[in-house]
This record gives sequence, C-alpha cells and structure tokens, in this order.
Amino acid sequence: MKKETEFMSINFLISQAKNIQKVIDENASEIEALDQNIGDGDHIFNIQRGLKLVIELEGTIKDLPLAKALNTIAMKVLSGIGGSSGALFGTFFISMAKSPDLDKDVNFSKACEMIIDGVKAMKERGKADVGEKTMMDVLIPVSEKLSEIKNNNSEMKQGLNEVIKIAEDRMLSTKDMLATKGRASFLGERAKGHIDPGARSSQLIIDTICKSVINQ
Amino acid sequence: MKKETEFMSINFLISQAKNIQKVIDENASEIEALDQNIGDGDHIFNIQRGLKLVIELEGTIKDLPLAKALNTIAMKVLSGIGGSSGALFGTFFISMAKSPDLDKDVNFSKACEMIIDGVKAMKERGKADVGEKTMMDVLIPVSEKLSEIKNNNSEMKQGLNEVIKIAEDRMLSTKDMLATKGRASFLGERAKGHIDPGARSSQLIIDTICKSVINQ
Amino acid sequence: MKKFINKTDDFLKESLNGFGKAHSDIIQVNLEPSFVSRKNKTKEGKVSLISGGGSGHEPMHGGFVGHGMLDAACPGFVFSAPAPDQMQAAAEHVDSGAGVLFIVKNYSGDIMNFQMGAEMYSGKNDSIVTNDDVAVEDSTFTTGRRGVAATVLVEKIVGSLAENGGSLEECKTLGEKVNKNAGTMGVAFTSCTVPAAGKPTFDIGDDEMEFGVGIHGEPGRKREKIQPSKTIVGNILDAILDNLKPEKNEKTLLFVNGMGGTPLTELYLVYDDACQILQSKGVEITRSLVGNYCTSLEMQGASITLLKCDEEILKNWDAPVHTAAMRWGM
Amino acid sequence: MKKFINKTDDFLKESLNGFGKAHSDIIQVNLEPSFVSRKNKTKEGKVSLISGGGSGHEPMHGGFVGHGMLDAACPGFVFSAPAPDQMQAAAEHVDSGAGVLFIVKNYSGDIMNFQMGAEMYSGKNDSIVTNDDVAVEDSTFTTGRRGVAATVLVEKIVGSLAENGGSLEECKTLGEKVNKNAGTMGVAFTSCTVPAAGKPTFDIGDDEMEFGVGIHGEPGRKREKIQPSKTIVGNILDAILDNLKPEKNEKTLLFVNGMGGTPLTELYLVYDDACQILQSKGVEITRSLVGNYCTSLEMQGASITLLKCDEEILKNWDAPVHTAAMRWGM
Ligand SMILES: Nc1ncnc2c1ncn2[C@@H]1O[C@H](COP(=O)(O)OP(=O)(O)O)[C@@H](O)[C@H]1O
Ligand SMILES: Nc1ncnc2c1ncn2[C@@H]1O[C@H](COP(=O)(O)OP(=O)(O)O)[C@@H](O)[C@H]1O
Ligand SMILES: [Mg+2]
Ligand SMILES: [Mg+2]
Ligand SMILES: [Mg+2]
Ligand SMILES: [Mg+2]
Repeated sequence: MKKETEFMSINFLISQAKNIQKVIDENASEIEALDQNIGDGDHIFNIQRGLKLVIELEGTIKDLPLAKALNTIAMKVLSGIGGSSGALFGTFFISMAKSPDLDKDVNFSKACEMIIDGVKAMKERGKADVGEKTMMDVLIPVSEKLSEIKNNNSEMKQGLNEVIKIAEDRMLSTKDMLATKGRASFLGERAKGHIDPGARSSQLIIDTICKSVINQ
Repeated sequence: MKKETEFMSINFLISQAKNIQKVIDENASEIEALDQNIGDGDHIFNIQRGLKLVIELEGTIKDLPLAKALNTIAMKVLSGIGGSSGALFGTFFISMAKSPDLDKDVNFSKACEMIIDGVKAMKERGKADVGEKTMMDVLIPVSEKLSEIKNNNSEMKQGLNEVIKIAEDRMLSTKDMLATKGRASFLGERAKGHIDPGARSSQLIIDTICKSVINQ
Repeated sequence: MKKFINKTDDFLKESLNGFGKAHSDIIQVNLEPSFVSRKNKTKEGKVSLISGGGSGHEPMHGGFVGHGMLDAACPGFVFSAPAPDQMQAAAEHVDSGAGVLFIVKNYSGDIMNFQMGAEMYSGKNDSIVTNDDVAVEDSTFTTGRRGVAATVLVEKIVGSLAENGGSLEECKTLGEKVNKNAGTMGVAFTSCTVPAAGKPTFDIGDDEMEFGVGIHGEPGRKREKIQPSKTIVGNILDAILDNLKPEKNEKTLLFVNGMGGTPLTELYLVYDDACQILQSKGVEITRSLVGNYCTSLEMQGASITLLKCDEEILKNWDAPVHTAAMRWGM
Repeated sequence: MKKFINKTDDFLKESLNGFGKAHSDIIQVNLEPSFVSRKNKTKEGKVSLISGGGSGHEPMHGGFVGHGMLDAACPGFVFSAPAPDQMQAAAEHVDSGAGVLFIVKNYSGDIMNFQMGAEMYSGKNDSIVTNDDVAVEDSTFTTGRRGVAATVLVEKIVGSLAENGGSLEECKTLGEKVNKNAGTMGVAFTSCTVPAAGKPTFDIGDDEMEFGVGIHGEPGRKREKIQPSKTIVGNILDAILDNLKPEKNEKTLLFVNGMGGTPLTELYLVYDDACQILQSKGVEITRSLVGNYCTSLEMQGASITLLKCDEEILKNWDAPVHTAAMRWGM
C-alpha cells in the first residue's frame, strides 16, 4: 500500500502519466471515434500529445520542488496541447501548482484538496456545469466525492472504488444528454446517443489513477 | 437499293447521323473508357454532342442547297464540338462543302471523291499519317480503298464490304502502336495495348454508313 | 491517407516554413511558440489585430497577415485551438503600444485559450468573438453559434480601420457590427482527413451531403441526399435571410467560400445561383468574394456568407490590403 | 458524382455567368460563342493576348483576363479545346489594331482549333505554343511535350510586356523565351471527375500516385506507390533540372501549383521541400508562386514549375496585374 506522503511526488505523477498513456493508447480508436461523432476528431491526439510531453519532462522536473514541477507540467500541457483539453487540463495543473504548502508532504487529504481546487478552476474556465455533456460531467461529481471522502475521513480504498464507479456512471450518463457547451453543442439533438469524448478520456484517467493507488 | 443520285442528299446525311448516333450511344462506355485510358476521357461526349447538334439542324438545312447545308453542318461541328475531334471533323465537312459541282447530282463516285478530299484535309490539319495511333489510321486506308473502288469502277456493295473490313482491321491495329500524335503521344510505351478512341469512333461511323448503304 | 507529408509530427512546422519562405517579402514565421507576423513592425499608434485558431483552414489566418489586415496569426495543431503562449508571444511581438484586439472564432477551445492568452499578456487588449454560422441555434445558455467564414470579412474590414488609426474600442465596435451583420451556412460533400488521424473524419454516402456542416468536419444540421445546386443554395440562403432579415434593397456582400476541395467553376456556379435567388428577393449585391478562404483541409463543399453593408463597412472592405491570400489596391 | 451542378449541359454556362457577375468590375462574359474579355476596351496600339483551352483548369484562363495579363480567354467544354469561332470572335472583339497573340498549350486539339481560329481571323495575329511538361519526352516527330502550368507564367510575363507597349513580335519572342526557360512536372493522388462523365477519369489505389500526370487526368510517366513529400519533390526536381540545366546561382521563380483538391498547407510544405532541395543544388529562388492556378477540376496533387529568370522576365513578372486570380501592384 502506498505511503501517505508519496501522493503527488514527482515520481508518482510521472508514473501515473505512463499508466494513463498505456490505457489511453489502448482505447485510442474509441476516443477518436467519439470526437469524430460529435466533435472534430482531435481529442485523442490532443490527449496523447499531452501525455507524451508530460512524460518527456521526467528528466527536467525530477529534482525540482513540487510546486515548480507542477508549474512546468502546467505550462507544458497548456502550450503543448491546444484545443479545449489543453486549456482545461492546463488550468487544472496551474491550480495544482498554486496550491499552498507544496513544500510540505502531500498526504491523501491534501491531494484530494488539490484535485478539488483544480476541478473548480476548470469549471470557472470552461463555464460548464454538470449536465452539459462535457468532461465536467465526470470531473465535478468525482471532485464532490473526493471532498466527501476527505471531510468524512472515509477509508481511502473504498472511497476510491466509489470514485471509479461514479466516474463510469457519469461518463455513461453523457450519452443521452443534449450538449450545451463545447463542440457537441452545435449538434442539437444529433449529439444524443454519443458519449462525450472528454468525459470518456477523463473517466479513463480517473479509473487508471484510482486503480493504481488502490493496488499499490 | 439506294438510287445513285441520293448520295449526300440532306436526307441521307441526317438519317446517317441518326443511325450513327444510335451506334455510338450503344458503344458509349467503351469509347469513353478508351479515351480515359490514353487520353482525357472527353471523346465520347465530343462525338455525342456533335451528332446531337447535326441532327438538330435537320429543320434548318432541309431545304438548303447541298453546299450551303454542308457548310452549315461544318460550322456547327466546328463550333459545337471542340477538342481534336471538332477541328478534324469540322475540317472534313468544310472540305465537303467546298467540293465543286454540288448543285449537280452526287453519285457514288462523286461521294467517294468528297470523302477522299475530306480525309486529305483532315490529314493536313492534324499532320498525322498512318501509324501514329489516331483516327487517321482508319480514315486514310478507308479513303485509299474508296479511291481504288472509284477508279476501278468496282461493284459498290462488295467495295463497301471491303471498306468495313479495312476500317475494323486498322482500328484494331492502333492497339499495339506507340502514339506520336494526339494526347496518347504523351504516354510513350504506356499507350500500347489500348485502341485509339478516335480510331474506334471513326470505324463505327464508317461501319454504320457502309452497312446502311449496303442494306438499302 | 494521401498527402504531401514527410512525418505527421513535422507537417505543420514544414508547411509554416514553406509559407514563410514563399511570402518572405511581407511576413515572417516564428516557431516555438508558433505565430505568423508582418515583416515590418506595427507602426506606433496602430492597434494590432491578432487572430488564430486550429490549422486546417488555410489560408485563414496566416494568409491574412499583412498590411490592411492582421498583424499576427497563431496557428494551432490541425483543428485544435492554439495555446495561450502563442497569443501572448504574438501580442508581445506586434503590439506597438496602441493595444491588441484578438479576433476569436466561437469555439470553446478557442475562447478558453484566447482568454488565457489575453490574461497572460500584460498590455492593453480586448477580444471579439465571431459567431456567424446560422446552421446552429443561438442561445445564451449554450456555446451558441460557431464562428466560420465571416471571420475573414471581420479581419479584412477591421484590419482596414486599424490601419487607418482606429482605436482599440472603435475596432472592436466595427468588428462586432460586421459579425452581427453576417450570416453563414455551409454544406459538405466529402469529409476531410486530419493528418494525425490518417483517415476521413466522417463517412458519407456517394449521394449524400452534410447540410450545415462546420469547418472541422463536425456534423451539421442534417444528413441529406445531394440536390441540385440551386436547391442547396436556396436552402442555405433561406436560413441566412431568416436570420439577417435584410431590408428591401439593402446592400450586401456575397461571399461564396470553398471548403478546400471544390473547384472554382463550382463556386462560381454557386455564386450565380445565389445572385439569382437574392435578386429575386430584392437583396442588392454590391460586393463579392469567391474562393477558398476558410477551408476544412481537402473537404469538398462550400459555404455562403451574406454581409449587410453600410458605408463604413464598404469603405473598409474596399481599402487596400496586402496579404498572402487577399490583395488589392497595392 | 458530387458537384454543385444543376444540369450537366448548363454547368459551364452557369459557372461563366457567376464568374462574370463576381468580377463585373474588370471582365465581361460573352456567350455563344463564349469568351471572357476585359471590361475596358484594349487601348490603341496595345497588342492583344488571347488564350484559352478546355475548361476544368480554373482559374486558368478566364481568371487571368485583366490589366497586365490577358485581353480575352476562350473556354472550351471541360477538357476539350475551344472552337475556332470562339477565338475568332474574341480576336475581333479585343483587337485594337496592334494585332493578336494567341497563347496555346501544346495539345493537338488546342493547336488545331487555335490554328483554324487564327486562319478565320482577318487581322494581324501570331501564336506561341507552351510545352513545359518535362514528364513527356520531347521530339520533333511527335506532338512533343504538353503545355501546362508554365502557361500561367507566360501569360503574366508577356501580359506585362504587351501592357507596356511591346510589339507583337516582341511579345512572341518573350513568350517563347519564358516557355523555353520553364520546366514543369506534376503528380496526382486522386482522379478528377468530368461532369459529363459523372465518374472519376481513372482508378487509383489508396496508396498510389500518378507520377508525371497531365492536367486532364491523362496518365503520366508511371504509376507508383505514394512516397514522402521530399522524395516526390526530389524526383520532380531531378526531371526538371535535368532539362533546364540552370547555371550555378542562376535566378529562378519557383511555382508550386495545386491541381485543385490539395490544401494550401500541403502546397506550402512542397514549397519548403523544393526550396531545401534547390538550395542544396545551388539554385537561387528569387520569386515564388504557390496556389491553385492551373488545375484539373478537383484532382488532388500538385505540379512544380521552375522558371529561369533574367532581368526582362523579372521586371515583367513584378509589374502590376489586376485579374480575378492574380493581382498585385494595383
Ligand atoms: N467549455 C467546456 N467546459 C468543459 N469541458 C469542455 C468545454 N468545451 C469542451 N469541453 C470538453 O472538451 C472535449 C473536447 O476536447 P478536444 O477535442 O481536445 O478539444 P476541441 O473541442 O477544442 O476540439 C469535449 O469532449 C468536452 O468534454
Ligand atoms: N493530330 C491529330 N491528327 C489526327 N487525329 C488526331 C490528332 N490528334 C488527336 N487525334 C484523334 O482525336 C482523338 C481524340 O479526340 P477527342 O478526345 O475528341 O479530343 P482531345 O484529344 O482534344 O481530347 C484521338 O483518339 C485521335 O484519334
Ligand atoms: Mg476535438
Ligand atoms: Mg479526349
Ligand atoms: Mg479541436
Ligand atoms: Mg479533350
């Protein structure tokens, strides 16, 4: 089992990125098809490019203080991805990098806080709330669950299993939504019946991280 | 059997055009494919457009003197077809229209003479001789045969059967030629193995006219 | 996928390099972060116009950098909005002190990235957002309409005002007027192929068209059987006129834009159909633009934009311009 | 077949009408016989330039009618040379007394029809024949090489000389010089579809290209597997350089021409590849042209033309031009 203090270590971040890369690559054609159905088809390439760039940072950031490392990641994600995902995930990491007390150990509770703040920043940036058929349909409920786990001091493993479940349910729930934000919003009724690509990629990311933490 | 004097009557010309139109339409996809193989694919449309325009002239020319009628046809063919075929067939009809003594009856011998002169004019216009993989590979030998028939006063029916045979042989002979004139000349060795589209359409025209004269 | 390409990853960089070399008399290309800017420094007191967006819509926007139009353009990856550092760097490079106006097409990726770029840029700046695509329902609760071909017109017209000393505020006001006076709708016969994907974005039947298509191969209003040009043009114009409601004999600019893979002959035929239909409805066409300006890679199709013109718009449309893709009067 | 079209038979007429309306400030369209001419009468003493050819290569030639370039253009049916009466009527319409120079691409249909047109025109006239396509073996016993994209350069450069008072003889001499100094070769990734045919002219595999293709979808030198852009460009340039043999550091104009369906991004990438290769061989590029100028309907592909330039050529290239498709300096 993971030592509390290892959350958000640079090692942790890079190894998660590698895990995620593997899972995203395995599901690439599905994600590509989702953005072709209701968007412009670039989501998979944006995500893959972002992961590659972050993983390539390993050497550069491995000896940096966490705040600096996160900021380096943020700038890379922001400048290297582009599109909606670049702005949103970039915003997430900028928020993370700005979190106070990063020079102290980051325990699970602190990690949850950072994620919760990051999702809040994304929500402000994209102005999308739950129900608008975007990745926020996954990220906001997940963030709320993390906040509940953190506040109730719930058992981590069980909590993360619930997070996995929520992410999956909410990802699936985008299928029958009308879109009001993002490219899919231009489709009106025709967006229905298709899962949002950003919701799917976000869910896969959450799924991968949670499982890896649970299994360590 | 056709009365000698009816050759080249306006009725004769228009009814031949209608016969030819039918045969060309029946063989349209083959001719189209031939020009797609070694040219630019428009030969069939050029020929079909020309026939349609000539047939539409019926009302305009039916009461004109032959020279005038032929000149009207020539101008229509020249201006309405375009491409190599427009210039060549236009040249043919211009030559026909210029033939002397058109106010007198046109018998078989005179008709042969007109065709022979027409082909000569085409040869001058296009500067292509036998063996260059063009319609001249059909037209020149046919014209030579007509000249022989005329000079020897041969039996018309048998003569025309020989013309049919020559036209077909020479059309087929273009298959294995290298082209030196026309679009197919740009292909070098690659032109080999394909019949020349103009040779095929000319052969069909000759075949149709000869058979119709023979069977009348 | 059949494209002139060496390595997918180098596609944009190499293409930008070629663009820079072919037009080195008027523009320069910066890489990392990438932006196209005028060769000559923006003159003091002149507002700088910066646009950008995903690549794949060429000549938009790089082809519109030059005298009388943009000062810089920021190209993203194919169909992905550019990143904020591109806008920041471009702004820092071109701003002569009079401020920067960002011209942004209404897509959430573009909006977010330009917003962040504007936040990161310390100088005076403002933005206008184009949203001329009438294929999409407008609503304040949603992202609203897409910004498409009218962006070209906004860039030309505001570009002229900026060149002639218009203030940041005046430029913004004019840009918003042009955008409000314009309506666009497009139709696609074939899909485009994003280089990284290597295969067409969507499947479409041999007798089908996507009516109201976006400029990224996104689906439009509906998938239909293909129809005669006049029917297609009539349906597009109905949607536009419904929206713009021009007054009787109001002057307009008619812009027939190719999606990239449709020959000029067809675009002019569309122009002819549109003229006839508009004239029958009492709309006066006083300016025209026909060609490939706001494309979707090699997609076959076209969009029609109608712009209602007042004297200010006409004057600035007619003013000299010298860019790679649009040039007159100089 | 997916095209903006109403009736196949009306395709050209409607497209020409649209072209006439969209550019009514500089040109006019005559139908029956059809030709495009400048709106303003050719000034006295100025030699008139008339070109033409099958349609399907737009903007060539109609898009090159205007100040500093052609006086008239005669469009034939798609890929069929125009008829002599078109050339005759155009000549009668534009000739101001200084004579007419016909600019003809080397195809036997064009040659024969222009010859007949010239014979039918009673005024002073002469012709030049372009034959820049190095994909085809030259020989005095055959039709020789095809006239392709360099025709655009001939029309621009001779157009300037004519505008500035060059005599018929001088115009002809310059045109022949430009033609002799130019070499072109093209490659196609896809076929084009002639409207009357309704289906592609040739079949081509998903991984194949036609190397040395003509501008009518005629087969080229060979059918090959598709290759990286740099390889394709290298092979094209080898053929051209072999032929033109420019001197070390000789000045050239590099013209990357799209066949109609290839996006600008790719053409600029080709331009970049060509620059690198030419520079490595000591060829100096002093002028550039990139875009769709001599097309084959919606064909995907490109051709490269290299023109060796002396001062006379450069001066006339740079001179102002104002046509629908090429405009600078005015
Ligand atoms: N305003 C927004 N807020 C939150 N998420 C958004 C917003 N707009 C788009 N998205 C998400 O971004 C995803 C698409 O990302 P991507 O394809 O990378 O960018 P783009 O839409 O710019 O092409 C969508 O599936 C959706 O989940
Ligand atoms: N110089 C020439 N002399 C005689 N026939 C020619 C010549 N050039 C071409 N042709 C004939 O014309 C035919 C093609 O006609 P067509 O397709 O209508 O015109 P184009 O070649 O101009 O497209 C060729 O198949 C050939 O038979
Ligand atoms: Mg996308
Ligand atoms: Mg042909
Ligand atoms: Mg995108
Ligand atoms: Mg032809």
